[in-house]
Amino acid sequence: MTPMDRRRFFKITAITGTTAALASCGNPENQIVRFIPDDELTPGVAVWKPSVCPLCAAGCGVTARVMDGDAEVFRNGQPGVTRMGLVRKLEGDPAHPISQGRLCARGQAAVQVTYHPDRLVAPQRRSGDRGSSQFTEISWDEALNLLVERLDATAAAPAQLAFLSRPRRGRRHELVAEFLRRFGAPAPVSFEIFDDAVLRRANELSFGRHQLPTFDLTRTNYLLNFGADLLGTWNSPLAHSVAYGAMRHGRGGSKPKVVQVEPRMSQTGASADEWLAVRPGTEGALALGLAHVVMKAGLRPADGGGRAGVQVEGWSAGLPAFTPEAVEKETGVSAARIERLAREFASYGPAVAVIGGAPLAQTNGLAQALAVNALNALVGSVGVEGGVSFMPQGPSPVATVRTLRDVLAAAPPQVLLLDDANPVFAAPAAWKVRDWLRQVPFIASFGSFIDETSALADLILPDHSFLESWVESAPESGAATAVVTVAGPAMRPLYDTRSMPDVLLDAGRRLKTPLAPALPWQTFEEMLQAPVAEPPPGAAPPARSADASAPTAWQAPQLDGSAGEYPFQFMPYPSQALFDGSLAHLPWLQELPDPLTTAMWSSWVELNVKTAETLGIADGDVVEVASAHGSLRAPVVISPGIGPDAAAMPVGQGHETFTRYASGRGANPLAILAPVAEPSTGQLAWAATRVKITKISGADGSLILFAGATRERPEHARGRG
Amino acid sequence: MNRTRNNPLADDLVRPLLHTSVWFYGAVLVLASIVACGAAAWGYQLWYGMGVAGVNWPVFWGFYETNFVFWIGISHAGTLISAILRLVNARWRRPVTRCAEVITAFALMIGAIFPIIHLGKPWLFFWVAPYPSARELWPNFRSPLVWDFFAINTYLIGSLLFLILPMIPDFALIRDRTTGLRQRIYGTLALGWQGTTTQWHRLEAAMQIMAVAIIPVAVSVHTIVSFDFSMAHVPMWHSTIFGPYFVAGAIFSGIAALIIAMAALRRMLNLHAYLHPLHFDNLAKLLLLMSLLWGYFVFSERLTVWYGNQPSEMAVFWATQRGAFAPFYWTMVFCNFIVPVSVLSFRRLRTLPGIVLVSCGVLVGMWFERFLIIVPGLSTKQLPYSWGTYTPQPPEIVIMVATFAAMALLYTLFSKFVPIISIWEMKVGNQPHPPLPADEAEEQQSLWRARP
Amino acid sequence: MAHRWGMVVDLDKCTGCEACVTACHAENNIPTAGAVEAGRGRAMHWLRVERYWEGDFPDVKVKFKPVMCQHCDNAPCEAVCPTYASHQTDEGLNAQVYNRCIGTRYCANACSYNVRFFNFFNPQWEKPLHLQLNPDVSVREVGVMEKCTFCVQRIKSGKTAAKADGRELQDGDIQPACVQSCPAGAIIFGDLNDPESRAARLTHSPRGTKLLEDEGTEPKVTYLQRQSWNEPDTQ
Amino acid sequence: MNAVYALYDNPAAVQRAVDGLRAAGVTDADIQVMSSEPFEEYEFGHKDSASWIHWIAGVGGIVGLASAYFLTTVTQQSWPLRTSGMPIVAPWPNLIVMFELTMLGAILATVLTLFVSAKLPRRLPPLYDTDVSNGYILVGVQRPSGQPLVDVTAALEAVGEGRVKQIDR
Repeated sequence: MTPMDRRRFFKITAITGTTAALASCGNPENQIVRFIPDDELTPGVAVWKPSVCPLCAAGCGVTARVMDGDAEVFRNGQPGVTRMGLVRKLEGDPAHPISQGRLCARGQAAVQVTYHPDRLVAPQRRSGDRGSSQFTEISWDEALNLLVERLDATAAAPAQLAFLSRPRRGRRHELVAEFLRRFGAPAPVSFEIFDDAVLRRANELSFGRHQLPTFDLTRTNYLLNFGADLLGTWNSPLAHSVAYGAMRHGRGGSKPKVVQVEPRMSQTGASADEWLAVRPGTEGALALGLAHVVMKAGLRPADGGGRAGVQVEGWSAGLPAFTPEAVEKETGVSAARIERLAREFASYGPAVAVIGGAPLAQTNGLAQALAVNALNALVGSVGVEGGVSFMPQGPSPVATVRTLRDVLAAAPPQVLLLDDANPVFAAPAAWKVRDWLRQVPFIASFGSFIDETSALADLILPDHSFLESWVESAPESGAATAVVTVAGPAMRPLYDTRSMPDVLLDAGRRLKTPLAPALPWQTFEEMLQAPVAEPPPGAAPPARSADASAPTAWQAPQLDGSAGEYPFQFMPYPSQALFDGSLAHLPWLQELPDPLTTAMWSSWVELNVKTAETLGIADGDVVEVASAHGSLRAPVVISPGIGPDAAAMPVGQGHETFTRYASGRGANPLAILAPVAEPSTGQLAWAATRVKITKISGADGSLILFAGATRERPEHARGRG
Repeated sequence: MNRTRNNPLADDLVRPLLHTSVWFYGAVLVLASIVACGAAAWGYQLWYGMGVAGVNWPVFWGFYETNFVFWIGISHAGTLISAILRLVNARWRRPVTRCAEVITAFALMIGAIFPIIHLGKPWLFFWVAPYPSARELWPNFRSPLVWDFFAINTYLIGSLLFLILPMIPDFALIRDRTTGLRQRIYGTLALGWQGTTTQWHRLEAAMQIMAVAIIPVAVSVHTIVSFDFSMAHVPMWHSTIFGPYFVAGAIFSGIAALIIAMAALRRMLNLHAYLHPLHFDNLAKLLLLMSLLWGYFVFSERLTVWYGNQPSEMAVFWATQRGAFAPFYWTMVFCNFIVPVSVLSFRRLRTLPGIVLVSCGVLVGMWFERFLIIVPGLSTKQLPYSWGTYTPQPPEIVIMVATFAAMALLYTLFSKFVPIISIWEMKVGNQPHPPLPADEAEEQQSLWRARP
Repeated sequence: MAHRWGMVVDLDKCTGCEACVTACHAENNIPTAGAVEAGRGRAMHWLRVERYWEGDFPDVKVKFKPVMCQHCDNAPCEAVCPTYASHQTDEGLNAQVYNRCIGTRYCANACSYNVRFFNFFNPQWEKPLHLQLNPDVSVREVGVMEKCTFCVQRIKSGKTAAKADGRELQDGDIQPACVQSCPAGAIIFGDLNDPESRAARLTHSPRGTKLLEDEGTEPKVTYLQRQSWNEPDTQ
Repeated sequence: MNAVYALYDNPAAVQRAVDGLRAAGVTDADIQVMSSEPFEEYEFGHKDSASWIHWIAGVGGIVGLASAYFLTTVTQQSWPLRTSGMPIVAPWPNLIVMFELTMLGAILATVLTLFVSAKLPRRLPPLYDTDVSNGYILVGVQRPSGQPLVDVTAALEAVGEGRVKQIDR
């Protein structure tokens, strides 16, 4: 045998090294375990399984098309491949009273939540600094131990445990509330930027229902809409759209009319028969002006007004301060038009007035809502066909919740549990949510993705996706009957994830001092399968007396920032595709052209044509939008559908950390909002900020329009120049 | 005496084949490396996909098609002009024909590559050809691209034969004047040519027939290239004038290319004795004629569009007239009409440098013309929502530059291996006329006098 | 009698919500281009909702118009294809045969509606997004054109299902993804050769127009124009 | 001794030599004149000018036309696919292909006829002299039918100019 010299030794090791490398870069199936198929499926044959869309509060029932396929999975700490039933597509459930076989763009894209390449596949423990997004994969045992350890440590001072989530109804939240109650912790904290707390409050005052209204659009003949993006993003858009389609059939020869009152044309405004630009925050004044005309002309039905009407001072006197001329001054809508609209509204019933979105996000939001409610009551549109009504509610009442704004004012808790809420992104920077969270010693998140808020977490316990777990919904509006939807998993989990309710139940059992009394269910599934009591049939709302704290007079909106320094009213709006930003991680929605601007993958500021001309701004130019609380940069889209003293911007982009598709893209308009609130509810008045606009540079390519370089060049098409 | 009369001519014209200067190697090296860059750019595109080019929705055609039309247009320099001159027996054609025909052959080859480069799946380009395949599917003869295939191939085959056939006697001449390897190679190329009277007659008869055949083919080729556009419902493409407009434009750019090539050859190969200012002057007059014709076509095209005032067409019209494409449009008008007409109309300005300069301008202008036909129409089609723009990307630019280098390279190599002026045709041109019989001479004289 | 598939879009009902656009992506495995490529004009939407502004602020109106392949009888895209990748089927569909396509992109130029899209690169689904792919629809490779098929896979499976049940195909049995998802029910699909089908009846509606009718392409998609609201007679 | 030829540098002398050979009884078919350029102006240059080449080109064109007609109609009918509402056999577009193939047929037939009738390509025959390329005109007779070679040589030498050579092979 030849003696092995140094050189030879290196040569051999190099060869073995190469061989090893080659062997490991072949088919991945060679290195990872192939699990035994765990579903009984006929290859190539689709099975339809029910589920519920979790992306907004509308609670649409969906069906998932499940077909077999090979999936790379991660189970029990081990990657592998298995043949399993996979959800291929989501469609509306034809039997579901809200979705009625249809599904909106966002709902259809929900399937990408499950298959997102950046989804967390196992529990994570923070390994870097807070906010550095550095996490290490750990096992569930380890993760649960960590959680229970912390919970045990807090058991002595149970008030130091907080749970932050979106304000959703249903048994999942009931379970959370129960867990907290039995642990001794305060009620869950809820946060949603586009929450309609103001409207619920107004409805409680006007009609005795702390609830969002349902509109009988199918049978209405005249829809007067104050700012609500009914067909796009507000309340139950899919149900509204289905009803809108039916309404547009035209019954008995007459065609129903849709009038939209808003300062910036929304998708709903684009579909309206008549679109009225109004000064932001004066929608309620217009409503009162209409009421004035109705009453003066004697068009008011005998019992019109009633309880809701009493909310407005001077109601019985015919609202003398709201003559069309006075309202014209306030709103910018001509007196003649007010007269006409009032007559139409009173004559072509059933008519319904709707308020939602930006008009409520003013400091005078409650007064505005009360005025519109009163208008409905005036023409007798409450609880009738073609009018406004309230969906009977199931037995699970809305858990008492605390608002994030209130909690932020207090000292941070010792332990914070985080589920499906991203206030670091979605709250104004002036709230300093991030600083507050940094003071929380232990944060555990149940999120499937690392977003701005869960980047601050110490522990992430990834939940199943909705398709992999038991889901339910109990929407508060959208149909005439009560709807409670429960569905089992449409597919088996791909990864080492666990359902949040089950984790809570499990943690409850593991506590040193068990919950007293203990939660009665072993699993969430068990809870859901427990019988649900029938909602009371057509129960009349409990008549509550008017709240003394309610405003009784019209108030002008208070805007943050002086009109001199900040000439433009800033109007963020939920984007058609990305909603409040929680869907910015879904590539289908990122590439969905915005209906009015055709923009994809971008942020933009909408400016009026004349305003842009005055400021010397062309389409695509980059501007700085500055409020008294911060500034951002974004390209401009010049639009004829916005008033000259307003600047609108879609919410959704501007994520710092939110998967590969959303991170570092565009700007977040919520960050520069003033921390002003509607006083009676504490809800953020997100439409009450003034800004100034400065041109920074020409187009930098950050505005991506699907309509190519389309600037419609009318001068080219119209004549011989 | 024949021997003393013609041998210096043959010596002059064969000399470039026998003596190689350093400049030749340098030029070949530089040009070949540019061509290699182009090939690499194409390889890059093949690897990653058509997306590395600038084409997009809705401007699906861009630089590649522009260059395709441009080069096919250049190809009309040669065979068409040379065939016309042959048929009318213009005496001054003799030194010009071969350099012109070479342009045709190479420009066609280069031009024909572009439809392949521009394909999404270039490796399947042969699906355009009719051949019995396992798919049992034949090409769609209703497609202008299939017409292109037939037209370009017919023209290419015809032009190559038209170029090669008269080279055979010259190969024979070189065979007889060289030794060794050269003799063997040219001997093979000469195909055993002896120069018998039968061979001369057959050759001349064949050339005559081919000249007759190649003219309609040349006209049809560029007409069919124009059909690529005029068959589609794209604003300002769907036009009946495109056929003659394209043919005129092709001849226009072809003559300009020929002038440039001839001037280059004259200088590099010292052919001052063969390419006279007279040749340039004659070609310049032709160029002037084509410039006027081109102006006439552009005017007709624009006038009818403007008068028709169709919104979609007007969008393209204004985009070129005063919109984003206006700078190119006015450059084109300047180079193709204003400069040629104002320079070439005056004998004093019609100098050799002047003519060459004008020709260079015409090439630039005609390139823009093709670009302006293709891109603005696509970027502003009928539905304004789908309007778009086009910006060329590096691969497209590199490939375009490489084709110009390829043309220069092929031309350099050709003039290195083949006499760029047909020796035997020059000899024929130098033949002394035997005295005519008295009555014939009288007849000729009276014919001349009869002319006004 | 052979089927002749057609579509009717009621612009009075279309709200521009784009549910159809996502439905089309999900059903037909349309790749996502990504921000960079979308910015270069490579985004693919077989179905798009065109938006046109009319008038100036404050008297401004918007018109939405969903535009998909119009499946023209005299489709300009078909004849120009050298390889028959684009041709008319017996049921009146403007078919695109992906594996016959060599990528001349001529059809896309010839199409007056710009509804044809080209695969500039090999489509990519970052794992495991590929699991969402519809197994009934092929994924197109680099260099080929693609476009709306009227969900031909659904037409096929609808016919197969009817045959398996031993019954005649009923109006409404077959719904392309966009039709099925449209919340307002603005899109109607059916057999134009069946005079009783909703699509056939609506095609002859007085509100019906064809897109770019004067191009002579004879589209099989009919648009029902929006009606303006008139004050009703109140007697 | 197989062939004899003479090289002249003057076409007038060639004309005299050819006339002399004819006078000596050599048939036109046996007289070979080779030059590095055609001489249209002299009688000897018109030798063998008659040819069928134009007709053959015409036939080639007709063959091209017919094959294009069959190619288009047969292939379009073999798998009938409708496009753009056009008929299955679309006459107008087919005319274009027919035209191109007609021309191609004519061109190819012409070139083929040229090669066949000019006996190209072939090895260079022994009756040749490289001085032809230097401008000399060769007049030669190879294996004359019926005439002794001596007479031929005499006829060539009778011209007075030129160099007469013989080839033995």
